[in-house]
Amino acid sequence: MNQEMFTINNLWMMVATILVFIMHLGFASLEAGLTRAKNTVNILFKNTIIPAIGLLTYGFIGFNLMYPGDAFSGGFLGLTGLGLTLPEGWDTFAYNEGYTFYTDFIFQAMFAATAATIVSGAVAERIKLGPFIFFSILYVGICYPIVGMWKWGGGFLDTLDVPFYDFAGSTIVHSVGGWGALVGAYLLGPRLGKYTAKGMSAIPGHNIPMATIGVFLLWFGWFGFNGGSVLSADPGTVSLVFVTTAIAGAAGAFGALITSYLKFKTYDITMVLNGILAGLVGITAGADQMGIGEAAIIGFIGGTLVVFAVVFFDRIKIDDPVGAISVHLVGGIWGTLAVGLFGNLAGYQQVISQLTGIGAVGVFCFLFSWIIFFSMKRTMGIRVEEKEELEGLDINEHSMRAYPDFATKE
Amino acid sequence: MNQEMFTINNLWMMVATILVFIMHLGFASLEAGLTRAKNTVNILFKNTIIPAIGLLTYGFIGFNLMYPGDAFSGGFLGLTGLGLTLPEGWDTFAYNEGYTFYTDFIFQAMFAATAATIVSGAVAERIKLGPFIFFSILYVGICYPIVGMWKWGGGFLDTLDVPFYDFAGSTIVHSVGGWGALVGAYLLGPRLGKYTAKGMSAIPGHNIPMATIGVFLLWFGWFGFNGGSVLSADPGTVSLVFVTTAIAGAAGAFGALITSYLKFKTYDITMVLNGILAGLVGITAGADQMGIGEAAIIGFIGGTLVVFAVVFFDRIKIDDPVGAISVHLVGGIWGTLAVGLFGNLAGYQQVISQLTGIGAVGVFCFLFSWIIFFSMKRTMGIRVEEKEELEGLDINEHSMRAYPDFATKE
Amino acid sequence: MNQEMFTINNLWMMVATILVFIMHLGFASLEAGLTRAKNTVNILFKNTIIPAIGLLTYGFIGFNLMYPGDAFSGGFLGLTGLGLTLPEGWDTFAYNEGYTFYTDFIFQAMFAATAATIVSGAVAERIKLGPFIFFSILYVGICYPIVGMWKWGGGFLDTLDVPFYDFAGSTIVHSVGGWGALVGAYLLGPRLGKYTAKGMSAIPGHNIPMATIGVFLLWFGWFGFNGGSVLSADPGTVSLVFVTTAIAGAAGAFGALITSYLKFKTYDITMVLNGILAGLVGITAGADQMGIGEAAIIGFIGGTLVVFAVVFFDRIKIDDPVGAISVHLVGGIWGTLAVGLFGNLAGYQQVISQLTGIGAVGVFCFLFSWIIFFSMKRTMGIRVEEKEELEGLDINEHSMRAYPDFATKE
Amino acid sequence: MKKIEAIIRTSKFEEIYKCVAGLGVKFLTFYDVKGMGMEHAKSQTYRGVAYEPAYIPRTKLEIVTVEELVEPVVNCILTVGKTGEVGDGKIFIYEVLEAHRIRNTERGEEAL
Amino acid sequence: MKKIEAIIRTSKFEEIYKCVAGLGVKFLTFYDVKGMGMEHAKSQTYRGVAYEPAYIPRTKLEIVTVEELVEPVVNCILTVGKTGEVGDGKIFIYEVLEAHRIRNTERGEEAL
Amino acid sequence: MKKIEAIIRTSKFEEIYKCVAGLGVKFLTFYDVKGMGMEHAKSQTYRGVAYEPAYIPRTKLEIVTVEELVEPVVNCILTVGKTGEVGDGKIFIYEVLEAHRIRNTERGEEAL
Ligand SMILES: Nc1ncnc2c1ncn2[C@@H]1O[C@H](COP(=O)(O)OP(=O)(O)O)[C@@H](O)[C@H]1O
Ligand SMILES: Nc1ncnc2c1ncn2[C@@H]1O[C@H](COP(=O)(O)OP(=O)(O)O)[C@@H](O)[C@H]1O
Ligand SMILES: Nc1ncnc2c1ncn2[C@@H]1O[C@H](COP(=O)(O)OP(=O)(O)O)[C@@H](O)[C@H]1O
Repeated sequence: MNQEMFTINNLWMMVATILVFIMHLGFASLEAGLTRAKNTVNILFKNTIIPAIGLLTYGFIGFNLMYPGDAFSGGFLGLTGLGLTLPEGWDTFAYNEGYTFYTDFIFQAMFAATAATIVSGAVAERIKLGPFIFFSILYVGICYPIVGMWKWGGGFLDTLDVPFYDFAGSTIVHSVGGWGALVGAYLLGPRLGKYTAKGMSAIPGHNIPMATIGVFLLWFGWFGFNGGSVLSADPGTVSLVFVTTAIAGAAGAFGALITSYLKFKTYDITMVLNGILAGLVGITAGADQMGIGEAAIIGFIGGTLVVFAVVFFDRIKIDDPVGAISVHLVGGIWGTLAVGLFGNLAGYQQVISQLTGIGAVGVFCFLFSWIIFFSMKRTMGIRVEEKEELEGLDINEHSMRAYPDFATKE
Repeated sequence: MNQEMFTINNLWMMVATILVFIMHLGFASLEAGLTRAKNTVNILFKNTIIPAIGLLTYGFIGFNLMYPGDAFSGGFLGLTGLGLTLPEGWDTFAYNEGYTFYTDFIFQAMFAATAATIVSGAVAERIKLGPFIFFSILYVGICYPIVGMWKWGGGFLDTLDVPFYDFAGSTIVHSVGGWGALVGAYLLGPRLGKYTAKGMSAIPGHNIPMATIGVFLLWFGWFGFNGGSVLSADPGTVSLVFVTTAIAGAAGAFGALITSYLKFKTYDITMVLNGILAGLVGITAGADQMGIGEAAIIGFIGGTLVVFAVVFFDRIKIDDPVGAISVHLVGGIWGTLAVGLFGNLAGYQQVISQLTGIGAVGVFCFLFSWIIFFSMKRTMGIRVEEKEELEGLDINEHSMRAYPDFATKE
Repeated sequence: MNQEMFTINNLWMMVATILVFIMHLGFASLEAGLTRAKNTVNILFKNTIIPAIGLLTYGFIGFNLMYPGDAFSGGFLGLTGLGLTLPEGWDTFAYNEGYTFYTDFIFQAMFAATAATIVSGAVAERIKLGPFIFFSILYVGICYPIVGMWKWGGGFLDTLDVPFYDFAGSTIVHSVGGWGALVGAYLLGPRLGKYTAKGMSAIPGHNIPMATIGVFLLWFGWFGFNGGSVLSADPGTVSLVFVTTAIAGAAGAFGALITSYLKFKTYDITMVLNGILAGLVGITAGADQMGIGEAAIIGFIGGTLVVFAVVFFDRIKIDDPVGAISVHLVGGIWGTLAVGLFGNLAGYQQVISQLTGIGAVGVFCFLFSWIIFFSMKRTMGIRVEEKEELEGLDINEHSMRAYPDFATKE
Repeated sequence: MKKIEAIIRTSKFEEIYKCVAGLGVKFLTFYDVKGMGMEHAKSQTYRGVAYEPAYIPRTKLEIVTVEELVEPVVNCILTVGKTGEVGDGKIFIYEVLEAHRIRNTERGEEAL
Repeated sequence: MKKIEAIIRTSKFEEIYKCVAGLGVKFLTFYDVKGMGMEHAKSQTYRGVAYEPAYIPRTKLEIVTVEELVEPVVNCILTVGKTGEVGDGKIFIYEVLEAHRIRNTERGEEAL
Repeated sequence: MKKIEAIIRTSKFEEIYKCVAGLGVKFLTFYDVKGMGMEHAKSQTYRGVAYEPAYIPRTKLEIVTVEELVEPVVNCILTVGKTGEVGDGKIFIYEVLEAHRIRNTERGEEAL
C-alpha cells in the first residue's frame, strides 16, 4: 500500500458517497410520483428531513453502534461511546487501506437514512408527520446500526462457520427498510377507499415523470451503493460490480415488463420501474460474486417477483402505495438467498447461513418496528383523521399545496 | 504503466460510465417535456426500456460485433462469438492501460442505447410500441455496433490513409441515431394536425421544466461521454476535452439564442436547449483536437444550424417533435466535418476522410432503418390508429395517464 | 509529487467541476419551483443562459481578472491579457500539483456563473430579460472575478497580517451574488400584489417538487463545490470537508424546521429547503477548519437565521421570491464570520479580518450592482409593464407557456 | 321539463349521484366551480405569510328532468347533501323549453 | 332570446363551432364538464388494478341567440355532432329574459 | 328570483365581486370558461411556428338573487367590468322557479 493507491481508493469512496446521497432524491421523486398530488408536500417533506436525520443520528450514535470494534466481534450489540472520536492516523492507510476515518463515516452515514426512506413510501398518504419522524429517528439511529453490526461490524452473522454474505445490503439495508415498511403499512391500515366492498380500487400515482426520474436517479446512485461497497477502487472488482449492477437492473425491467404484460395485458411503466429496482435490490447481496449471466437471471427473477408481490400484498389488503415492501423486502430476501444459489459462494451451507441472516434480521426488525409503531398507535396515534386524509395531508399538516397554480382534480 | 495509474484510469472510466448512464434520463426528460401530456407515459416507457435493451443486447452480441479483434482490422464486419468471455488478465493493464475488460464493456454498453433513444424522440406521439421496441433491439444490437466497428473496432474507416476521425461519436453515435430518426419520422408521417391545409400548426411541448432538466442532465453526462472517450484519466487531454465540451455547449446556446431571436423575434427556450445539444454534438467528433476558440466557433455554428434545420424539416413536412434529427444528424455531420476544417487535424485530406465516413455511415444506417421500418410498415404497421393518436398513446397503449390528478386540456 | 498523484488530484478536480456544473440545474429547478407557473419559462431561460454566459465571459476575461499573477499580489485589480494562453507545462504538475491549466480554468469558470444565478432568483417574476442578461454579463465577467482576485488571486484580503479566510466562497461567491440580489430586488420593487394596503400577501411557488429537486441537486453539487476547493484529492482534507458539508446541511434543515415551526406553527418545506442551503452556505467559508460538532452548530444557526431573514426582508418590503438574499447574503456573512468564532482559526484577529473581507466585498458589490441596475432603470428600464407582469412573463417575453397542456389557475 | 342546478360539497357528489340514480335519473352533468358564501376556505401559510384562498371549490350538478322527478331529486340532494354546517350549498330550479338527443333526433321528454 | 346549451363530445367541438359560425353566430362560450350517462369511460389499469373513471369528459356549449337562429343552430349540432353512438350528448333550450353587452350599454338582442 | 349570468374578463373578477358584495350579495358562484368572440387571443410562437390559441379564457359569474337586486347588480358589472375594449363580455338574465338551501330546508327567497 502506498499514498497514491490510498488516495485513489479514498477518492472512489468519496465519489460513491455522493452517489449514494443522490439516491435520497431518487426516493423522494419516486415516492412523490407514485402518490397523489394532495399529499406531495408531505412525502417530500419526509424524504427531505430523513437524510438529515440519518446524517445526524449516525454521527451521534449510529456509527458507534455499527462498528463497536473487535471487542464485540461475534456479538449482537456493542457501544463504546457517542459522537465521533478521531483515531490515530485517521487520515492515513494505517486506518484503512481504502479510506480515511471521515470517508468511512460519511459513506456509511449516507446508507443509514435509506432504511427510513423505504418505510416512508409504504406508509405514505395517511401517517402523521410527528410519529413518522419519531420512528425514523429510532429506526435509523438504533435499529439499522445494530443489524448492520451483526454483519459489517463483525457481529455474529459474520462469524458463522460459513459466514452470512451480504455484499452491499440486500438484507442489512433493504430488508431492514422493508420490514419496517411492512409493519407500518399493516398497523396503519389501507388508505381510505383502497379496499372497498366492491373490491380493490386503484389510486394512481399523480406524476409518472417524477417517478421515472426517481428510478433513474436510484439506478445512478446504485453504482455508488454497490460499487462503493467494494471499499476500494480495485479495478477488477469494482468494474465487475458495475456490470452486474447494470445488467441486473436491465434484466429486472424486462422481468417486470413481461410478467406484468402477461398478467395485466398492459404495458405498466410503474411495474417496469419497480422491476428495475427489484433487480438492483436483488443483485446487491452478491454483486461481486456473480457473472454477467447470473446477474441477468437474478435481476430478471427479481423483476418477476415484484409484480407478483405487488398483487399479493394488495390481495391481503396491505396497502403499499409505492411498492416498497415488494421491492425492498421481497427483492432483498430474494437477493440474499440468490447468493446461496448462484455464483462463487453457491452451496447448501451458504443457503443455510443466508436464511439465518434473513431470519435473524427479519425477527429483530419486525419486533423493533412493531413495538414503536404499536405503542405510538396506542398513545399519540399514528394515522391522520379521516377528514384530513380526504382533503390531503399537504393542506392539513403543512397548510400548503404542492401545485397551487394548477387545477387539480378532487 | 503501473498499478496505481491503471487504477486511476479505470476509476475515471467507471465514473464516465455512470455519467453516460444518466444521459438516458436526460433524453427521457427532454423528449417527455417536448411532447404532449397525453403521450408522456409512452415516451417515458420507451426511454426506460431502451437502456435496458442496450445493456442486454450489447452484452449478448453488440460488444463482439463492435470489437471483433485484429483479425478483422480494416474490415466491414466481424463476429467471433456471442456473450462475454473474460480474456486472460482482463483486470490488469495487460488488457488495456486504461481500463479492465468489464469497464471496457460497460462504458461501451452505455453508449450503445443512445442511438435508439435519439430515434424515439423523432417518432414520438404516433409510433406503435411493439414495432419501436423491435426496431430498437435491431438498431442497438446490430446496426450501431457494426458502424462502430468500422472506426473504433479498427474497421476500414480507421485504416484509411488519412484515417476518418470521430473522437467520441458525432457520426458513430449521434448521426447513427439521427439517420434512424430521419427514416422513422419520414415513414411514419407527421402527427395528425401538424401540417394542415391552412399551413403548419404548432404542437407545444407540455412541460418545459422537464425539457430543461433533460438538457442539463445531458450536458452533465456529456463530460463523461467525451471525457471518457479519452479512454484514460490523462490530465492534459481530459481537461482539454472538458473545456471544449463546456465551451461548445455554451456557444451553442448563444448561436441558437441569437439565430432564433433574429428569425422569430422571440426568446424560444426550446431552441436554446436544442442549441446547447447541437453545440455538444458538434464538438464531440473533435473534442480533443480543438482549442477553446475553435470549440466556441464549432458550438456557435452548431447552435445556429439547428435553428435552420428545425425550420427546414418542418418545411419539408418531416415532423420531429423534439428536433432530434436537427440536433443529432445535422449537428453530427457538422461536427464530423469540423474536424477537417478546424484544429490539429484540419486539412483537405482529412475533409475527404470525414466525408467518406459520413457518407458510408449515412448510407448504411439509412438503408438499415429503411428496411426495418418499411417492412414493419407493410406488415404489422408502425403507426397507431387515428383515434388512439387523438386520445393519446398513454390511455390506449398503457391504459394509464401520466398526470391523473391534474386537469389537462384536450 | 509524481505523475500518479498529479493525475489523481486532477481527476478529483475534474469530477468536482462536473458537480459544480449540475448546481446550475439545481438553481434553475429551485427558482422555477418557488415562482409562479406563468413565469416559469422566463426563469428557466435565464438559468439556462447564465452558465453559458459564465463559461464564455470567464474564458474571455474573468479568469485573467481573477488570477492576474504574482505581480499584482496584495492588490485590488490586475489584468494582463484576454482569453486563455497556455502556460509552459500547463498539463504537468509543474503548473500546479493539483490540476492542469485547463482543469484550473474550467473548475473556476463553473463557479463564476453562480453569482448571477443567485441574483436571478431574487429579481424573478418582474425583471426584463434584456437588462438582466446585460447585468449578468457584467457581474459575472467583471465584478465576481475582481472580488475573487482579492482573496483567491492573492489580492489584498489574502495578504492581511491575519489573512481573510474564505475556504470555498461564503463571501467570495455567495455574498457576491447576495448583494446583487439585494440591490436588484430593492431597485425593482416588489411583485404586484405582494405588499398591499391590507398587508402582506403570499405568492406561493407553483411546483414544490421542482424546488425540492433543486435543493437536493445543489447539496449534491456542493460536495464538489467545497470538496473541490481543497484543490487536490488529499484524503484527509477532502473527507473532512465532505463531513462538514453534509452535517451542516442536515443541521440547517433542522434549524429551519424548528424555527419555522415555532414561529409559524406549520411544517413549511420551503423553509426547510432554504435552511439546508443556508447551512451549506454557512459552512462553505470554513469547511476545512471545523470539526463535525462545529459544522452542526454553524449549519443549525444558518438554518435558524434564514427563517428570521426571510421574515425580515418581507417586513422591510424587499420582495425576494426564492429567499436568495436570506440564504446567500445572510448565510454567507454568517459563515464568513463563523470562521472567526469556531474552529482552528477562531480568534479576535480573525474576526476582524473576516469583517474586513465582508465589508470590502459588500461595499464593492453593492456599488457595482447599484450603478448597473440604477443606470439601466433610468434608461431602458428594468421592469416589465404591469400588464405583462399580470399576464406573466412567459407569454409576453417568450410568447410561450411552460405547461400548455395543463389547466393552470389565473 | 325542468333543470335542477345544485351547488354541492364536492365530497358529497358520490352519495348524491347514487341517490338520484336510484330514482331512475340516468343522465347528469357536473363540473367544478368556485363558490363565495358564508363558509370560508381553510387558511394556508407560505413562508410565514398566512393567507386565505378567496373561494371554496365546489361541484355544480345539472340534471334536466321531468316534472314528476323534480320533487324526489331535490329531496335526495337535500337529505344526502346535508351536513347542517355552513357550506352545504343550494339548489335552483329552471324551466326548460326543449330538449334534443343528438344521437338520434328524439326530442322533448324522451330525449332526457 | 333563447339560450342553447349543448353537451357534446369534446372531439366534435371544432366542427360544430365552424358550422354555427357559418350561421353568423359570432359569440359562444364553452367549457369542460363531466358527464354521467349511457356511455362509459375507457377503463384504465394501474399496477394490476383495473378501474373505470367515474365520468366522461365532455364539452358544454352555451349560445345565447335570437329566436330565428335557434332552429338552424340546433340543426348544426344535431347533424355535425352526431356519430350515432351512445355518448353524442344533448341539447337544451332556455328562455333568456335580458342581455347586456358590458363594453357599451347595448342591451336586448343587439347585445348578442 | 332571477339568475344573473355574466361572462367577464378574468382580471375583473375581484373588483366586480367587491362591488356586488357591497350591494349585500353574500353568495355567488364562478368558474373558468372559454370564450369565442370578437376579441382574439395573444398569438404564441413555438419553435418558429406562430399560432393563436383558439379561445380566450374568461370567468363566468352566476348570481341568483331577488328582483330588486337585479338592476343594481347588473350596473355593478356594467360599470366595474367595463374597459371599453372588445372582450368585456356579456350579462344574461334568467327566470328562477325555485331555490332551496341544503343546510336547512329554507326555500324560495330566503334561501338565497
Ligand atoms: N344566490 C346564489 N347564487 C349563486 N351561487 C350561490 C348562491 N347561494 C349560494 N351559492 C353557492 O353555494 C355555495 C354554498 O354557499 P354556503 O355558504 O354554503 O351557503 P349556506 O349558508 O347555505 O351553507 C356558495 O359557495 C356559492 O357557490
Ligand atoms: N338529462 C340530462 N341532464 C343533464 N345532463 C345530461 C342529461 N342527459 C344527458 N346529459 C349529458 O349528456 C351526456 C351524453 O349522454 P349520453 O349517454 O351520450 O346520452 P345518449 O344516450 O344520448 O348518447 C351525458 O354524459 C351527460 O353529461
Ligand atoms: N351570445 C353569446 N352566447 C354565449 N356567450 C357569449 C355570447 N356573447 C358573448 N359571449 C361570451 O362573452 C365573451 C366576450 O365577448 P366579446 O368578444 O368580448 O364581446 P364584446 O364584443 O361585447 O366585447 C365571448 O368570448 C363569449 O365567451
